[in-house]
Amino acid sequence: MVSASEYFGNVWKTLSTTWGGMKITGKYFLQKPIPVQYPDERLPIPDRYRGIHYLEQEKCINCLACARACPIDCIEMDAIRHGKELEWVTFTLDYQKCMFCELCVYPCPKDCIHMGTEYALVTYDRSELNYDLLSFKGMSRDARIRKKEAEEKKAAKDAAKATKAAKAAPAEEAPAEEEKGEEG
Amino acid sequence: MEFQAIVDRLRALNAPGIVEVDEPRAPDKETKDKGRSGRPFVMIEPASLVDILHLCRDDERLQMEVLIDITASDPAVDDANLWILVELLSVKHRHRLALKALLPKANPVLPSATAIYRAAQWHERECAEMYGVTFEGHPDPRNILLPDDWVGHPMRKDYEFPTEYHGISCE
Amino acid sequence: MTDLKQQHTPSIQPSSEEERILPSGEREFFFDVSTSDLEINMGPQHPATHGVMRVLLRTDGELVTGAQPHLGYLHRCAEKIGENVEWLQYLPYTDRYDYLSAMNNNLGYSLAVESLMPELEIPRRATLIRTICAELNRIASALIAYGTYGLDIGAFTPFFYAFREREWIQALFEKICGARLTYSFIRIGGVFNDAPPGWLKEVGMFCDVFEEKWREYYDLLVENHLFVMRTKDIGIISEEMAYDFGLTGPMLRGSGVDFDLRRDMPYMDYKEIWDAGVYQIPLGRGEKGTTGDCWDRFYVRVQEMMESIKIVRYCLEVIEAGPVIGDVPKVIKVPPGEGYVGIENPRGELGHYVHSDGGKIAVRCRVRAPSFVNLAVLEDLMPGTLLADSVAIIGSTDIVVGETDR
Amino acid sequence: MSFLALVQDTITKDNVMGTPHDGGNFVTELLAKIRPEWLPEWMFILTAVGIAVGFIVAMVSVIAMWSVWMERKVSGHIQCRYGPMYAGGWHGWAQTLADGVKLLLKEDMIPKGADRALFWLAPAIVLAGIFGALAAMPLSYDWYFARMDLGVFTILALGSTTTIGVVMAGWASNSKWSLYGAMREAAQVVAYEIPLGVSLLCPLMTLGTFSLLDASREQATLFGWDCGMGWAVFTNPFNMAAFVIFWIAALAETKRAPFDLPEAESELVAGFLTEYSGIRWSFFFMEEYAAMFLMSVVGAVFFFGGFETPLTALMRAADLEGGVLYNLVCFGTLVLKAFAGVFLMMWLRWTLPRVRIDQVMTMGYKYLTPLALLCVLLTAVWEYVRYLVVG
Repeated sequence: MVSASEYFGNVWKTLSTTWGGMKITGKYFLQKPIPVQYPDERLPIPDRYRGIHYLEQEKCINCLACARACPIDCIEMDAIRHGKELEWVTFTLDYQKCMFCELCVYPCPKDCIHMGTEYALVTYDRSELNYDLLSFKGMSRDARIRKKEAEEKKAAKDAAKATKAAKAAPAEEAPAEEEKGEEG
Repeated sequence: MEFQAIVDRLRALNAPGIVEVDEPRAPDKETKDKGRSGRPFVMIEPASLVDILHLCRDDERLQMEVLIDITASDPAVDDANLWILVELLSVKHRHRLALKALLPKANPVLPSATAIYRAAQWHERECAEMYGVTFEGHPDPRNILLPDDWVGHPMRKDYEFPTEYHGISCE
Repeated sequence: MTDLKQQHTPSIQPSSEEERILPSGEREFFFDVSTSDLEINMGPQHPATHGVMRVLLRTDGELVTGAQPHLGYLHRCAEKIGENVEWLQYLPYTDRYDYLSAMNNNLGYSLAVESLMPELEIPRRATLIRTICAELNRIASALIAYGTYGLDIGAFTPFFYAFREREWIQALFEKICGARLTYSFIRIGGVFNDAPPGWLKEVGMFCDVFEEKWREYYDLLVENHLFVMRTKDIGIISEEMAYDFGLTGPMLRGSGVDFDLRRDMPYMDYKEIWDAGVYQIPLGRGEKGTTGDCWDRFYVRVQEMMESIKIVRYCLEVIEAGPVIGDVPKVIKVPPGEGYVGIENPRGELGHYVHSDGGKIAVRCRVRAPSFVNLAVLEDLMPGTLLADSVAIIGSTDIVVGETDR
Repeated sequence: MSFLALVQDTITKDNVMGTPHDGGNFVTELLAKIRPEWLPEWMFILTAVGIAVGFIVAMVSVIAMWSVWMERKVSGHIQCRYGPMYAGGWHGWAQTLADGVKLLLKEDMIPKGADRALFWLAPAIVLAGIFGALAAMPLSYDWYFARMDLGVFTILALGSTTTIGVVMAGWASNSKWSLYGAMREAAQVVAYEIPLGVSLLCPLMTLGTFSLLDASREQATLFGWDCGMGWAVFTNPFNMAAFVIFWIAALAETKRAPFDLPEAESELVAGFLTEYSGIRWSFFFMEEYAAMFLMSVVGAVFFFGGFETPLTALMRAADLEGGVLYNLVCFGTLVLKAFAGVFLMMWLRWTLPRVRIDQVMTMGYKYLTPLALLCVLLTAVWEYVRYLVVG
């Protein structure tokens, strides 16, 4: 049983607090909405935004510091050193794995990997999320020809060595072939 | 109360099964001891865990009303023991106590603390599925986070990851 | 609680046709209707389970007679990962168990690791920025709790108002660390970045605006009579029950227990802030119903927002220029040791037990998740309530499933 | 021919309930003017029926489409956001159209365990009820489908048949959540029919008629002065209280928040709608919005003057009564008042939390019903005193 005061108190409380709430919602109904209409207008992105990485490739020395710092090993990098020049084989970042923690940015000795302000990662295929961060291969044409010649020479030498080794001991054949495969 | 006072109190109450006190120590170069940092523990016998918990909860000067955590740790693959870690909190006296017990991996059986703290129920279920510790007298010894048919105890250091689960390849 | 099947007792025992002869000599037939309780699967995809949690409900009409939470749908092996990655590399993973209060998780983990590194000194500015971020994140988390609780009860609009302010907090975090949800900002030894210019001033502006808006939240939902009727005297957790289930945080304070790790076991600079008399600990006092009911817990969370604002304001006053990170190497090697540090997460005591053998990788990285512990109380709270109350009770525990399952 | 004769009687002599009146259904009246000589009688009747039915169907669709768009905009602006903004250009006016097309094109799914016949029938029954109720709604003083002396009873009776459809839908879905929704709906409607009817008795006593047209006409005069402001809520203070009760009961009848327990999305997933999808699902929504509109019409007619505003009084003074313009103004007035009611329903929905089922019952039986009865008593006293004083 409820007493009469409680009974009418309940009625009064319900109506008054409902009206109190309606005043607030009514106030906002008359105000201008806050959101921005996304594709047409966009909010400014702060400088420190952790979006898709970009690489200052000319500075990079292929030290693997970022790849080692990555908690999920999503950075893969490989380059061939020719004196002072680097020929890049690969520098990919797998955004299927990446969790945008920025841990790869801090250890870089040359301060060359950054997180950009680009954030849209829309693809039709998951494999496209394995981004290539390289903008150029890092060698002039002459250097590439010279390098190719040197490589061919070396490959020929290795092949000769390998055939010699194969003749000498057939058991060692397998590792020799593996070596060749790696260089190729 | 400070840690030392708690230990003294426990000793004064003749708490069963207290082995020693595991306190942090500075590194010593002569004995090539790397030292240990962190917090102090009271080492206890696993069999007397329930009695000590009972004591800790009911003694008016300790009054550990809240069981914060029961968990285990597997220090290394070749270590013969699991470490059982229990964390207690006294809301009234605002102090903590950590207990540690060494439990042989060969036969990890521990009495369940569910009767003393209901909070132990889920912690023990998790500990049981992850480390393979059997809690005797647990009212509901099912897996809690893992599926019911999971094989092995994943948090053990010697756990081998399965290559497939119900025909789904996990490689 | 044992298996639901074993407990199953139909409300009316089935029986065959029965013939009785009344004293007057008339014959009376009874056709007892055989009824049984209905078992309903609430979840894993249900709007009220706040993620992927499953509660097996046994109901007799609208009355819930039994409930059993089933976890593990979001289990991501956070603790096992901690044993496989370096100390600093585990930091992004800490963001992900309680994704609504990632700053506090970062903080808890960092403090736990720092407790093993006695030589490490944390600069004062770093500590203050940590405090500001942790408290702002506490507000953001409480805003979610406020909004989603309204949603559970059926009020849609408070959710959007709460998100409006939360967006601002997220924008603030975006400015200081670049992420909106998984910050990885508070790191071992300090914080990653110093606050950008003007950031602290904007935090002050936020505090001013928030105080106004908070009043509206209060009038719109907390004081609303329909809301009060829905939440009072529901899911009552007594003091003893709270102790027994190991509840911490707002769940414990909702039951009227005056305990807050920030004050009672101070970490960082909370002792100084408490001594300065900046904040109070809001407690559930049974203002609308019984102490420890859903309304009390909700009330504590809403009040805590204002206390956090006061702490932030104090930190903004005393903050000075200086370094923001201690002397930490790039690859952290933690001296051997074991430590446990519990901090006051928005949901309770977030404990990290870390065990190092002196190497680059942890031996054990245990997370004592408050949601996991707080959820256990459901089994006892649910029986005897109505179906709609069960939703209110789940909401009032304010769980984050990422944390219960880790 | 007996059925057609009945239909003919219904349309031409408009004596669905009560005594026949002068004048006829406005559709037949309009058609009679352009009826060619050679058209046989039965064809004429069928055409008239077809046009009337088409008109009501179109009305329900337009009301539902406009209300859905309005709901989205109102909720959006209350929640500090815009709501639909793109479809159609100006503030997303065509959003509901686009949604309707999408719903039409969706796969028609019936769960495996469902009772197919009932599952199929439920939306039809829900819609049939609301169509019937809408037919009793006058559009203006001279425009109406059927002039009924007991119009308000017809509307309430036909309007609550939708409950049967909802319960059917919940049962046929073979889902536990749906069943809960259906049971809640049944309990709720039974509880709130009483206060709804009883609270309506207050203005009925004040106005002295059950007919919507007469009720509206009654409210034209305030203290004998034809100013269009003699609304029931002004002439009798207890009618205001009765209106609050009526409104709360109407919210429960139309299962709008805070009484949206049958679908209670945070508790019952979507209640009786859980298993419905596509165009079938949208039928339930059409019903909901049409019912909201209808309840608002009843509220507007019996409490807030129906077609009457000072404007209509002015037009009467200018001797424009009976003309197309006058009827249009009357129609517009009613629609505006009704949509003001719909807006109030939306405003309440986006403000309040949901009520629990036992509180729904408590509120219905323990609060609204006695208070409504009290209102009836006080209104009766007031009216008697007024009769003694004014005469």
